[in-house]
Amino acid sequence: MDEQQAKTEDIIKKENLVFDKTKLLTDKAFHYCPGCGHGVVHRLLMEVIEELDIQEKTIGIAPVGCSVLAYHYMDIDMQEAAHGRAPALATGIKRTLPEKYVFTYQGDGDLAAIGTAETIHSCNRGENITIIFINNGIYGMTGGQMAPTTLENMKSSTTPYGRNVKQMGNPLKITELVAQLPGTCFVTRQAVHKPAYVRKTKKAIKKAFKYQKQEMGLSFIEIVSNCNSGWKMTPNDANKWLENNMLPFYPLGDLKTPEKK
Amino acid sequence: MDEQQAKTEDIIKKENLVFDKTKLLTDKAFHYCPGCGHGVVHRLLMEVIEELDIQEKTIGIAPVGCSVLAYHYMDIDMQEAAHGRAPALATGIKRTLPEKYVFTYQGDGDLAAIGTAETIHSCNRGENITIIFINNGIYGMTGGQMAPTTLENMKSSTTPYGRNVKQMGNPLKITELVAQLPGTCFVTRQAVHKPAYVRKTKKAIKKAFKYQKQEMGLSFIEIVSNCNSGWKMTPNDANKWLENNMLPFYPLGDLKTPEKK
Amino acid sequence: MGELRLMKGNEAIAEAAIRSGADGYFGYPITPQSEVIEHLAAQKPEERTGMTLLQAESEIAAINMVYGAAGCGKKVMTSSSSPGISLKQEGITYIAGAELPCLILNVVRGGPGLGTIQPSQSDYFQSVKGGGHGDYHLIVLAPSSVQEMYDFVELGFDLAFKYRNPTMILSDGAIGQMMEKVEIGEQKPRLTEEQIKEKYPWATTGKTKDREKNVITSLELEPEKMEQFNRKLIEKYRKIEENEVRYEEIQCEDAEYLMVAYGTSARICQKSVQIARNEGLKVGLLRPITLFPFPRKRINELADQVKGMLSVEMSSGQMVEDVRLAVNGKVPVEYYGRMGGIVPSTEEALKDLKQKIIGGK
Amino acid sequence: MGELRLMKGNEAIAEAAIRSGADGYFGYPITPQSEVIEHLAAQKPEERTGMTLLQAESEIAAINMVYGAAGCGKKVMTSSSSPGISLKQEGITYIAGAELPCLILNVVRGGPGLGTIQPSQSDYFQSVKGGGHGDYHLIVLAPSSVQEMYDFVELGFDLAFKYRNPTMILSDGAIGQMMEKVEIGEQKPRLTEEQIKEKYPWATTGKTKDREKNVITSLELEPEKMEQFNRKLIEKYRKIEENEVRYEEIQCEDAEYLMVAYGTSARICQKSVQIARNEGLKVGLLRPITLFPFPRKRINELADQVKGMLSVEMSSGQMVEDVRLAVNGKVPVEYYGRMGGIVPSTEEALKDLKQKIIGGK
Amino acid sequence: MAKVTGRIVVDTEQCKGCGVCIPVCPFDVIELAKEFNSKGFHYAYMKNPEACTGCMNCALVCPDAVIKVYRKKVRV
Amino acid sequence: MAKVTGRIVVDTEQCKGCGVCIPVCPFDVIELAKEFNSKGFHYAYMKNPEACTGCMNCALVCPDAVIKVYRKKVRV
Amino acid sequence: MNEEIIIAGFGGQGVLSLGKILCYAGIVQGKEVTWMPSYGPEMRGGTANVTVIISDERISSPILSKFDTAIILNQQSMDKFEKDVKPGGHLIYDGNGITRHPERTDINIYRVDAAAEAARMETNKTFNMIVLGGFLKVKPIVELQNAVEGLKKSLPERYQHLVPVNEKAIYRGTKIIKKISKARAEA
Amino acid sequence: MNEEIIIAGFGGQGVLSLGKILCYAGIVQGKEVTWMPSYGPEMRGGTANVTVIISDERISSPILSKFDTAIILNQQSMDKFEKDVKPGGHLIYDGNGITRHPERTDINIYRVDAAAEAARMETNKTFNMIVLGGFLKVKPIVELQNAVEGLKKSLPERYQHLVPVNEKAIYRGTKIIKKISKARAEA
Ligand SMILES: Cc1ncc(C[n+]2csc(CCOP(=O)(O)OP(=O)(O)O)c2C)c(N)n1
Ligand SMILES: Cc1ncc(C[n+]2csc(CCOP(=O)(O)OP(=O)(O)O)c2C)c(N)n1
Ligand code: SF4
Ligand code: SF4
Ligand code: SF4
Ligand code: SF4
Ligand code: SF4
Ligand code: SF4
Ligand SMILES: [Mg+2]
Ligand SMILES: [Mg+2]
Repeated sequence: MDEQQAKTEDIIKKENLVFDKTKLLTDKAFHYCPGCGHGVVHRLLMEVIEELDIQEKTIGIAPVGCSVLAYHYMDIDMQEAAHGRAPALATGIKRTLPEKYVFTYQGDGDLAAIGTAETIHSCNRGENITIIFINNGIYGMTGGQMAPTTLENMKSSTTPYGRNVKQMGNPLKITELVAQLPGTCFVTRQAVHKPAYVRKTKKAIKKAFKYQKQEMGLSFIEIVSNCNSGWKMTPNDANKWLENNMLPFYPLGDLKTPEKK
Repeated sequence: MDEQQAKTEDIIKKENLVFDKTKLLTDKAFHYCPGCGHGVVHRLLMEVIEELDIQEKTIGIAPVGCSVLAYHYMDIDMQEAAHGRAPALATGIKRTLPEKYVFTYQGDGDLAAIGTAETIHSCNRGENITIIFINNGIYGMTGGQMAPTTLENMKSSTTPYGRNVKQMGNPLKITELVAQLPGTCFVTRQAVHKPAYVRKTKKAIKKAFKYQKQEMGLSFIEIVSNCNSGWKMTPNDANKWLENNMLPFYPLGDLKTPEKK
Repeated sequence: MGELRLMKGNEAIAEAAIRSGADGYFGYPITPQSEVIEHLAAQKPEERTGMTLLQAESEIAAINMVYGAAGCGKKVMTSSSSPGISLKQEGITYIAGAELPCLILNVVRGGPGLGTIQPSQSDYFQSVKGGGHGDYHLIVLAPSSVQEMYDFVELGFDLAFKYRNPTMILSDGAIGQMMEKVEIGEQKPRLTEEQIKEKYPWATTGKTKDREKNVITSLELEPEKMEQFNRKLIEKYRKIEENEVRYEEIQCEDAEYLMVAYGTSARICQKSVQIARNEGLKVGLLRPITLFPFPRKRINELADQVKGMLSVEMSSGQMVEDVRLAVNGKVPVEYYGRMGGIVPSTEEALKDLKQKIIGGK
Repeated sequence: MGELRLMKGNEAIAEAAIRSGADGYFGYPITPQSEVIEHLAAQKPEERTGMTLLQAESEIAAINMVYGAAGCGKKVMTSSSSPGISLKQEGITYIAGAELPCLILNVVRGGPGLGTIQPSQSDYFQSVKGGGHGDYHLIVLAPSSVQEMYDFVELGFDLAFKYRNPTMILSDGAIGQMMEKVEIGEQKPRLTEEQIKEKYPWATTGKTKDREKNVITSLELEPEKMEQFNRKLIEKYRKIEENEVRYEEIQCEDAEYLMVAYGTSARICQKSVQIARNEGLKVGLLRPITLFPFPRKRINELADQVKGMLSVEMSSGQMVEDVRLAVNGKVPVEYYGRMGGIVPSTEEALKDLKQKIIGGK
Repeated sequence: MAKVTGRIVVDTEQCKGCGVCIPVCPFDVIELAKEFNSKGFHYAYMKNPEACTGCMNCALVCPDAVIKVYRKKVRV
Repeated sequence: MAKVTGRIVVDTEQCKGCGVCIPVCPFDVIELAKEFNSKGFHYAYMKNPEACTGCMNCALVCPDAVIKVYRKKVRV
Repeated sequence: MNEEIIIAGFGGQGVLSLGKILCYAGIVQGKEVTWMPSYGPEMRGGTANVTVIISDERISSPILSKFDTAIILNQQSMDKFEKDVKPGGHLIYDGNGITRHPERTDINIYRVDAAAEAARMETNKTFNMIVLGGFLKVKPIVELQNAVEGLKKSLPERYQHLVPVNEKAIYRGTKIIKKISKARAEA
Repeated sequence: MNEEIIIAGFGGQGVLSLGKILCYAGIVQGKEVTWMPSYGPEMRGGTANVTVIISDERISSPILSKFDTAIILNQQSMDKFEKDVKPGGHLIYDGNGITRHPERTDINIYRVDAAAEAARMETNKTFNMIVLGGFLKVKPIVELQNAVEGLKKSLPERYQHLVPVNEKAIYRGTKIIKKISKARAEA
């Protein structure tokens, strides 16, 4: 045994473990593409639920999108919504089980295209739920078609020559819209491709669940993420592209907090 | 013949006629309740189309709502949309007939409840159409149920004890939302229960059609109106109530013009 | 005997929902059934029993709210009329696919499209064959009186929970708007969370340490498993067909000619049968109460007894196909119907029976 | 002979749309048919022919965009797969009620609910009986090859305009995803506004002085008029049933046993027939090409010739009802099917025929 | 000196007696009739025609577009 | 003086070789292996374990949660 | 006993509640009842009508094209329903606003000027109860006291104080109804 | 002639386009063809396969459970499809990454180490064309020159310059394929 190996073995001991996968993630390997941000958000969500010790009180809603199988990974009770309808399911659940924590997990196609009405109205009613919104600027699951959030000139399988805003409309900042509605209490935009962002995102998720407990209204957390498959880039290139192109258009930060509405 | 009658006869002559019903309204009597604002808006729309001389180039979309039979009264080609889908029809028409003038005429249930997604996305795409949006704070046609725009504490057949905002959500200012979208070029809120408002509304409608010709994007004209039947008031009381209750919450004026976006 | 009230069919539905201990109603107004939500709103169900009431932003939102709450083992329902029911089709097939119990009321009006708000039975196919995609069935109850509107709420919920399957009450504008005498039942308590957890261990009520997580879904990417699931559904529908067929027979014992009609049409035909009997004609009426499961077996038996059948419908002829499938060629099966919101008259239905079936023999 | 290409069924649809001179496509992505819109987007139809292409915010928006454009006499279409088609049901019945011509493609996947993305035929009832409310019918074409995917676009549009009725192409994931050799037709010009005005005087193209205003609607508040309208529709469907039935017969002349199957299932059964014939069994295949109108008459005739029929479907048994209705008890009609995205194999279909029909005799 | 004077003509059979023309008239010209029209409405009429200036206020707000307005300059 | 040192343990069979852990490591500890795992991915490993401080950056961004991080104070 | 009635007039004349009270009276007296209104957007300022059936037996069809009695409260309804009274049946109408009086000779025609009477009594809202009284005079299918019971049942708590004035109106109706003509046998 | 083939490997190995070029070659040679891929979200980083049929006659079922030839390019596919080769049929595989070699004795087994060869030729992208060449050597259902024609047809304009190197790969494939074992008659 060489010295380095010995040292390593000395460090890799239970008492020195500072980071491990949360127990609330199942053993099932994610089906996501290598480098996809969905996995990070899944983990953060489960970490928060573990830390708040609310597994027994939480019901999650999976969307139709790449994260359609989220319930395979999250060790909590979950329901699978029809495409875009997660906020309606969440409303039905929260209204009949007001003591539970209810969250939806939705993509940009799901939340900002087909589900626009459900998004706007659940936010407007101020349902006491948490919406986790993964904005990867594309329809990942169905093979990379344009999403409402696809940037100008960005290529996708339905805009192979780039999104022509005159023809296909503008990228939609739905988060800015819902921030305007009195029913939302906390609206924020985060990311997960850098460690600092990851830490902030986790804090935001935790806050959202706390506000839910306090019945303050709807918390809406947009997470700008990559879809390296859909974007046809390597994961690291995708994250760079995200930083340079998505974030200028979708700037990170809180749009609304209960403290300053 | 007494003197007064003689004088009257002297005045009531063709050459002295300063106001008459536009030819673009058919002879069919409106089915609306006495005092309902729909009739005024119908007239203004037809006056504008007559004055711009674009009858041959205009296609209108009627909603499902009290104005479902608008095509009985307007002497232009029209289509009847499914509830909430008028902007989708308009999109289909305008995209395949870009030279025509296309407008939708919609109530608050139609546009801001079931049709929310179509409203947001047609505005966001900046379809070159005109949306006329009659906000009477209620579902008139179906017998006075709560609309998204129903005011706090306002009574309706589904909120017989007044709209409880905690339970039923906040009145939705959809016009403020669409004003935020880059696809809209002209967003304004008007009324028709006083002569001065009527004049302004007509000007706004005319502007909208001009912008449409110039392909500047979507024009969105909200008209705050009464539903005296649904509100269970006399027409004049309804108009007073509108002035004192609706307008403070839905203030009149331009929210966005092409000049200052 | 319970309290007697004079109620509209739609009001009876609302009152029955509260009294059956329902946990929630989610709906969007549409004629001719808006009285359901209006009556509920007037009744303050939150105060009476703690039942949730929400006017949704659309029919689609409403059916998906039902999905969510039903997934938690809650007793919830929605109601609408034809165009709104068409919008709910995706949600309905999801609910059927996720095997959730719930109650859906369709107060049918004339179609297609915006059509008319007058009563009709032209949504029969949509209800019994499946208006949504995929192989599934609703349990479909067809009330023909206001009392049945009231009674079928509880029956519908019971069947829904028994089979984890959505139940539809297929009514029409006439029954929804009509007032009749209704015997009102006792107020049943709503289930507590503990009771729900015990009775419906599949419900998503929050994963406790003592069980695996619960998942409500209709997704299955592996075709082999999906097919297994489809077979499980078929097996369930077979059981329902075996155990839950309900119908009423009026003067069928000695009938030589049979009218088959449900809902409002059955009310009409009941009178036609009276008149026919007065004229000495041996006419009977079979009124299917469950449209799915359809009283196939009984109709097939009656085909051995009668000389012909007439399906009377407020449609262009939909149920008649199920009657024919049941009869399988044994005797002639004809159809008489009115459409567009028109209710056939007693006399014309009888006249048609005479022409097509009695005379034709 | 036109140019030969190797294409996916979905791509063939897109190419055929452009070449048929279509004016627009409105759709929302969904597996297994997203290649339709993707192929269109890659082809820049705006530049090739001026055809409009728009990815809508939802299936509901898409079908209503189709409504709007179709109301102007434009040749427009949409496509989706099962859940998306369920969402379109309200729009579809409005289009049928307003008597507008358009083309709707359903590349069916397994259901109910989210189900699976693999091929299925479980939307048969929805397509032919009417998944939306009210009495209406779509013209339903069932291609069984990529060439037919291509050809049925033009056929579908022609029928739609001939009868002012929506046409559905009922395909499935296998045919949509499969590549085969396709003979490509000539580019047809799009109609000019003048031509549209002449050919489709009902279209809302702007009211000129020389005609009354045109109104596209399905609303009629007076039941009497609504019923008249319903009767007009029925009359139209009758004409369609008279004139537009299409089917293919494979070795039916001397058949003693008949398989009935459409689309992908028919491809399977074709091979079963070959095998059976090799074994000396006189098996034939009737492949309905139009599902509405259904080849009822021909099947009824064949019932006089054969000893029994087997309906082979990728569903729990839907078309079999129409076969039984056509046969009306003359000979036994059985069903064999697979579900959940599984395509039955040639061998098992034949085995089932032997067990249920041939052996049973 | 020239003064502007006006008159309105109400289509009494089509008028629905909603009365919204009444408060907007600056000169209190209009009133609802005691009589019904055949639809059962008390229709509007000029109780005070001399005061009318033809300002069109009433016509602008009339929901049923049943008011015609005439205006003429008269010498005083 | 006490210094913090760390180690990571990658579940090499579950690692998808996406490489997003690499640029976020402040000390250039990680690299992708030449070898595949059974899923066909070049998994991550510590090419430079000594440099690791256990800062957890890599684990925070790892989409598949396959990195365990250990940290220990060591005397220098 | 099986009485099939149509009641028709303007919306706002209390047509629907007249029918409802009649049904309640029937229930009090142990009868079967159905009440089937016309419904729809044409109600918007238009006419309203309701078909009421009171019967000793289970009622089959609630929808009818011919009636034993028509209670008619405006001209439009007269135009629409006069022809639908069964030969030998009854037509009861309020003369207020009627420009064309009923002309059939094969039915019994009665007039009850309830509008004028209500105005005289300065209780306009009791108009429909006067009509009800008139009807029950002609067709005593339920007892007057049960009609009053029905009235009580149909009114919500907060309107119970209105019972006496309405009761008076019912009795008043029985007094003021006048026979106009009797069905001629040969008709 | 009726040849039923399954081609299976990782997504990204060019499985689908191999099948496509084979089909194009068939079309050039006047044959009927079908190409039926597996599809779905499991493609996400997973395996891909396609069923190809080349035939002289109209092709009935495009979906098969047994194959004349299986072309197998990774271990998962070996596990899945080895058993589905018809007795007496052919299995062709690339040994790269294969941990369990085929074991059946009733089929003909060939090995074409295309990955290694492509790496050697420094044209990794031609991997699948080497496999194609190998297949056509074993099963000359279309002529090599028609395979090259098929290749040309399947490439868009902007990739036509890649034809020569791919053509070379096809020919290379015919050279490096090796027979491993022959179906034993008794199997
Ligand atoms: C009603 C309906 N329409 C369309 C689809 C197809 N579909 C599945 S996921 C999806 C979009 C996924 O994009 P997004 O929501 O952004 O999620 P992502 O995959 O990017 O995480 C679509 C269009 C569907 N399943 N159901
Ligand atoms: C799909 C569908 N849902 C519901 C209805 C019933 N409905 C008709 S109009 C209407 C609302 C009308 O309100 P609004 O749009 O505000 O128009 P208004 O009558 O007030 O002018 C509703 C709910 C319908 N026709 N179709
Ligand atoms: S397709 Fe995009 S969003 Fe979906 S798993 Fe892959 S990278 Fe993630
Ligand atoms: S119900 Fe209201 S909106 Fe409708 S016509 Fe009457 S007043 Fe106008
Ligand atoms: S506003 Fe018009 S409808 Fe109303 S009372 Fe005046 S004239 Fe008559
Ligand atoms: S025109 Fe002016 S002054 Fe004359 S009646 Fe009308 S509002 Fe009064
Ligand atoms: S980020 Fe995770 S999955 Fe990706 S290479 Fe690093 S350890 Fe492997
Ligand atoms: S823990 Fe920090 S230092 Fe260690 S490998 Fe990970 S990122 Fe690098
Ligand atoms: Mg996305
Ligand atoms: Mg409104």
